[in-house]
Amino acid sequence: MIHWKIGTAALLCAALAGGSAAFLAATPLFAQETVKLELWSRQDPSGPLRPGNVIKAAERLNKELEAEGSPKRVEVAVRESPAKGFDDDALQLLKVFGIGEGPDIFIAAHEWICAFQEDGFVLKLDDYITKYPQHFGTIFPTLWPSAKCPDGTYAIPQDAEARMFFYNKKLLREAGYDAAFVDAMPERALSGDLTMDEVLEIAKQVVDKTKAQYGVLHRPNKGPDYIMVFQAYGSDFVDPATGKLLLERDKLTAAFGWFERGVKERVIPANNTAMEFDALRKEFYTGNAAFWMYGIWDLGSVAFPTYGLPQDEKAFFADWGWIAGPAPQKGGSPVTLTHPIVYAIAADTKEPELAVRLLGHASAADLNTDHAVTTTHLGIKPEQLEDPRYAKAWPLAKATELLKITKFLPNNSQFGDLNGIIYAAIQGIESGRLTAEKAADFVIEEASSTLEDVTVK
Amino acid sequence: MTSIADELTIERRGHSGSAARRRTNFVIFLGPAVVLTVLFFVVPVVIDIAVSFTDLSRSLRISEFTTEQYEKVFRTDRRLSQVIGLTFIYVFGTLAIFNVTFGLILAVTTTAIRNVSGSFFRGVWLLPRMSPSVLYILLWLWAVSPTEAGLVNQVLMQAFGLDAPLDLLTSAPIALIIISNGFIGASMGMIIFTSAIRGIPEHLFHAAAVDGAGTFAKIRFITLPALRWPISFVTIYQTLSLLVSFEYILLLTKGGPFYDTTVYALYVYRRAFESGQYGYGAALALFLIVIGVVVALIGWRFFDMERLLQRPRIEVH
Amino acid sequence: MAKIEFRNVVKRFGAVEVIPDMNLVIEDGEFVALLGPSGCGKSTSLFMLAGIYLPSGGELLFDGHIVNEVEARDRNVGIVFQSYALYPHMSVRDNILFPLRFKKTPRDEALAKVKAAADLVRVAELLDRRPSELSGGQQQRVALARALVKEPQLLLLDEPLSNLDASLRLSMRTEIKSLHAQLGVTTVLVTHDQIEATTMADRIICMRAGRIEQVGTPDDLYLRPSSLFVAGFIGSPPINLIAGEAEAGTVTVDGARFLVEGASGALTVGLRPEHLRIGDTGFAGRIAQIEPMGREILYVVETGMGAVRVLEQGSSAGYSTGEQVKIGFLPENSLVFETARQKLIAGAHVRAPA
Amino acid sequence: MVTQHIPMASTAASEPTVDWDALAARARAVRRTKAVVLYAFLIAVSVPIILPYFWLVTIAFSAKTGVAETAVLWRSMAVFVPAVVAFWLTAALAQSRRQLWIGIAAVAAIAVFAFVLSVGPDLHLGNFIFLWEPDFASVVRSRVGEIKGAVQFPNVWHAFGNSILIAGAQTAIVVTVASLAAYYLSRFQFPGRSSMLRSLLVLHAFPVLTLIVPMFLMLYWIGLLDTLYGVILVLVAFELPFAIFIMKGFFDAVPWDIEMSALTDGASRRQAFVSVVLPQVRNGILAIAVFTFIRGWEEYIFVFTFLIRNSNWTMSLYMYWVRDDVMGVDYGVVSAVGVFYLVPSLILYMAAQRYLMQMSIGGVKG
Repeated sequence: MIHWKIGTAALLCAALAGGSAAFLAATPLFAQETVKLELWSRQDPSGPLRPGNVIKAAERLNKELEAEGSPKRVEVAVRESPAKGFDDDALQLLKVFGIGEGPDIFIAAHEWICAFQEDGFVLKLDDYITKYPQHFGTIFPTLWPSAKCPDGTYAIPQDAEARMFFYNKKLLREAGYDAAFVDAMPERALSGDLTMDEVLEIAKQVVDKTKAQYGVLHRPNKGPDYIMVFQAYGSDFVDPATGKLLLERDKLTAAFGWFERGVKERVIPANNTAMEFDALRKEFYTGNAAFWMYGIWDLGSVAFPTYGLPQDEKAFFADWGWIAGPAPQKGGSPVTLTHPIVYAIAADTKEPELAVRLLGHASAADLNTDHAVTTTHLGIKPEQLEDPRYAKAWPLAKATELLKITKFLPNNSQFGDLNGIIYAAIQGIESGRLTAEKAADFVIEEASSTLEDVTVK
Repeated sequence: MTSIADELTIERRGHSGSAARRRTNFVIFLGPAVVLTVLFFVVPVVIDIAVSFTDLSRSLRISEFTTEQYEKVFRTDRRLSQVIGLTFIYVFGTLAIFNVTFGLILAVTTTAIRNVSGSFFRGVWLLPRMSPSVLYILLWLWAVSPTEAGLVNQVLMQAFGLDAPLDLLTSAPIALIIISNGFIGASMGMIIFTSAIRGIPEHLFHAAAVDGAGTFAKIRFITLPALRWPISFVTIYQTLSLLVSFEYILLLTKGGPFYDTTVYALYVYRRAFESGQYGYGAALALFLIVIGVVVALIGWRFFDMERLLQRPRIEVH
Repeated sequence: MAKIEFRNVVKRFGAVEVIPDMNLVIEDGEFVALLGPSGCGKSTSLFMLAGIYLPSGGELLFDGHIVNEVEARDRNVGIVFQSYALYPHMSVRDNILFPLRFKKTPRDEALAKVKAAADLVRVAELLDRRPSELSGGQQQRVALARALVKEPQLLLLDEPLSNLDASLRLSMRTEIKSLHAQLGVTTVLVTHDQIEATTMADRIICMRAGRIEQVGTPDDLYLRPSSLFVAGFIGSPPINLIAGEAEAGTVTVDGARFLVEGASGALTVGLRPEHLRIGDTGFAGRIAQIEPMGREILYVVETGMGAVRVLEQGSSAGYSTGEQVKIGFLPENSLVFETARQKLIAGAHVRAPA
Repeated sequence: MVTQHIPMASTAASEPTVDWDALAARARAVRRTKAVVLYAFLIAVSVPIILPYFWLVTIAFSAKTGVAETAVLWRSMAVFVPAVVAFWLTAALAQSRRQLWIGIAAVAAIAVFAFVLSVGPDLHLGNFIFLWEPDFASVVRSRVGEIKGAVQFPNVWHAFGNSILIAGAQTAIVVTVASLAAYYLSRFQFPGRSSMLRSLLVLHAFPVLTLIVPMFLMLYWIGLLDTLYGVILVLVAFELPFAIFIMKGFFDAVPWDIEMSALTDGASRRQAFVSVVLPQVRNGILAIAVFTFIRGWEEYIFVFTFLIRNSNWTMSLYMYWVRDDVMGVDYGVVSAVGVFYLVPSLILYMAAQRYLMQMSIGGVKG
């Protein structure tokens, strides 16, 4: 509270100082100047309030500016890009920046931020972040690494989530596992007692002993979830010493081996990557699959509204549940992945200060909670946990537990490309075109020939 | 005596007038086409050549001029041989099965039945060409969906008693891209062959019938010889189309599973757009342009396209 | 060779009835001509004989067997089309050889037959050419050779001479006729040219709007046309037709009068130009126009009943334009038709008033 | 005159007697088999094409959120297929025009009745909500719906208008420019005529889709990036070679006499082109207009790459977006958008179908 007051006082002083300076400079006091800030946003129904909150923030900032007596007013113009995914969007935006047509502010997936940083398109934020503690001071410290490149912070985390293995308790019970075992799985996963192969084993039991057709399903396109498996098997993809991409053949082979075994045991369908996203969900939520490797927001956006899963916490956990990515072997560490989306500011924006303040308001706890509860994403500030709406959205609170062990995708400018290669390799394994060893070879070969500075071990 | 000189000047004046008209006609008639084509077609190729000697990155920055891209094409890219092989299968498979053969079959069969029914079936086969690509491929995706809800699986499982749903996208991706492109490609051949068959004088068929030719003999001795030229045209034209286009494959399989349906043109696209290696993409594209131009010129010579040019029978401009 | 018979044959194209009811017998070895204006159904009849069109009703018989549905290739007919329909991508030899291909004739024998057929129509030296390199007359001969090489039992000619120039037409007429005499094959000629029909055919079938108007020898059609249509169609220059009302043995036509025997009521009198003579007797008129035609001269005479054509022998005109003349004729050369039914009244004659 | 030995006259007599009845029977059988085989073949190959489209329409009018009802498809097929067969039989058996209309009316009435009875209750227009509710995603997906205006779908009519604009402008330009160029190539002698035609074919060998980056740069340099004009001009250049080829074929087929008589009547060649030759190639113009329009209407990759803001969205992007799966696919709405997207193409195509069939690559016969 005191903190807050000091901040306000400082602001007021600054405003007064600014105001008198303007007056002294003989500029007409009330001549308003509209600062137009362009916001680049991917047309994305999974997070419509990412740009939406910035627009709302403009109102707040303008009130604040008015209070300060500043003649400036901010107007946000959204440029929505039709790109299909965050990777396509980033590539498109890089081109647009390349021809000097970039926006002032943009929304990106965090792992791309260093690609912008490398070409000098994005503004370094460390100083601003310390300058505006009222906006950024309480953001979970765990989230900041996702916004960092080797030499500093270049973005502001906009949200977080958790990726996990959802599972169908009913099917597991039908397959002969007792209720206690089934209910204890999340605990065991978190403690490192449940292993990746045990998941395959359980899934196999389900496929063999019940009517369910599938054991483990995962997304059918390039994305972050399956990276969890690689992280479980120890691949972090970046050499912590140099920040360069790092590929370790053994660890890759081990992770690919898990997929290979899954397919061989007929637990992961060979055509997983050929299926429609919605078909996969349908299989899982209608009880035809044991596990579904995806993210927490799927509950709010699909499971509840479309497939009518019980929205009541107790009722939900009676038949459904989720576990963190298990450890590779007993006693190992479990994993979960979060994939924050970030706000960033263009290096060449004319009003960096205003842009920062705008994003500061957009990161306000109440606005972020709007985003969080409507799309089932995790919040970025502890304040949000106290919001009754947030508390009511129990999946969020529950999933926040996983943040303790969460990992990120590496913030390497080439990771997006590498991820594409890894996805191709998974497709190769599942469709029977590659073995685990070959897949590792493929990834290493492709990455070394098309990417730069790849360390191979 | 002076009249000869007069005539000469008149003639000369006439010539210079006609030369001016010739130039104006050239500009009026060909000008717009030439300008548009050069600007939006030839210039990009020139830019592409320039780009292929740079390391143009995903942010469109150039830091150096280099021949590294070509070294990559010829030395380090191990995917390429597989991709070229697949392209060959795809182009010739689609061409041989659908664009020419099936187009021909459709043209022959639909002209052999009553005209109303014939145009109905031709209409059906034009439908894929008339549908927007995004929609057409969406229908394909729904049709071959590997679950029981997929249309193909519904039919196979309910009508033919198949046990488990088929997954054609994984098990037969090449066949799938050939068929989905072929459904569209066949209609172009069908249209051109139909109009060519209709151009054959009816008396030739009558004469052949009286001379003892059966259905197949009529096709062999009357229809096919008359279609030689359209068949040549469709073959060469569609070879080029198939070689350089990939939109349907991109939308249907994205080149997957793995690299199984990544034809050369799509490979260029994947390289350039999935990983932002524009310099490398340009070098690969240039390679494709060279192949395409060579194929076009060979086709020109082989099918004697020069015959397309009749000498104009009016000489004035 | 074959005897051909149409029994109540009907042909419809969709809702259009082209031939309502056709009955005709063509004797074995005969040369008949189907004559009529374009669109009268003569080519349709020919194509039914060839097996290109199927009759919609009735029966078509070859030698007493119904062949309605027999395929063209099984009928053993030869046909020459108006456009000749030579196969453009084949040499003359291959064109003539084509029908033998399907008869499975051994190669040597087939080539010998081609040679013979080519000799027959005198195109032997053209065998290696393409149809596009031939003149119209040559193409016509090749088409004839192709039709004959298979030794057809029936030869069909669809306006075979219409694309030739006048002199060639004359010589081809003779040649085709002599070929027929030589081969004795039943031949059906379709033509709209009455001279072609009368000079070549043994019998002429005159058709109109899908119906047979008259069947007979050229003489029959010329001298005893059964209807106004036939009378008007046969003969060149065309017959003079004068309509009038007969009452008490007298036909009154605008101002002029004829005496009539054996008919009454509304009548049309037909007088062929070549049967009229300019002289001292007959009905009066004034010469309006003179058209020299070589051996004959055609006078168009303005009379009380309109313009009358008179054909006089001789190469120089004995009269001049504007001259007042009288036109006479022999009563037995006059034809009298019933206007209402357009039919000839047999035995009726008219006589010019003295 | 003709005195050669004629073999045919002599051998003809020795010909074996012909069994005419057997021949007729065989001909009948052959004819029937041929018709049956032809129709069976054409029906068999056409069903795989018709069925998915039929499915699309069925889903668009029947599916409830997220779940495609396949039963409706099969039930409506059970009505549709016999109806088509009945129409066919009516058309084949009708003796007169009156009978035909009565027959068709009867079949249609029965079909409609059966249709209403079997699937009527399942049909609804709810999936077409996107036409009047721009924020339909919020409505369809209740969770997001708590905050209105959250989903940023552009208005479908806006995308529709953009697509019409692109396709229409492109068609107008291509038809004009291609007609001019094709006429000149077909009818004028000029140095480089042959190489000009050859380069048309060579242009077709350029992989346009892989030249996107150079095109992107070029459009930027001339200031047409992120404008509809840029996309239109690129599409025009892309379509021109084909259109010129086709139009040249049509011009080749125009008789020279017509043009010669126009010249002798005092027209210049330009006037002759406009007033005499152009009307002769009307079918060609219609054919390339339809193909070009469809090409512009469906364009996806160029608009995706060159149009950066969604104020420039076209139907293809809209369609692609609606079927995006981040929030779960609603098959009903996707199908409805698909039907909406397909209708203009279909109307155009129905209107022009008979002209399309006259497309030939002229110049030479045989």
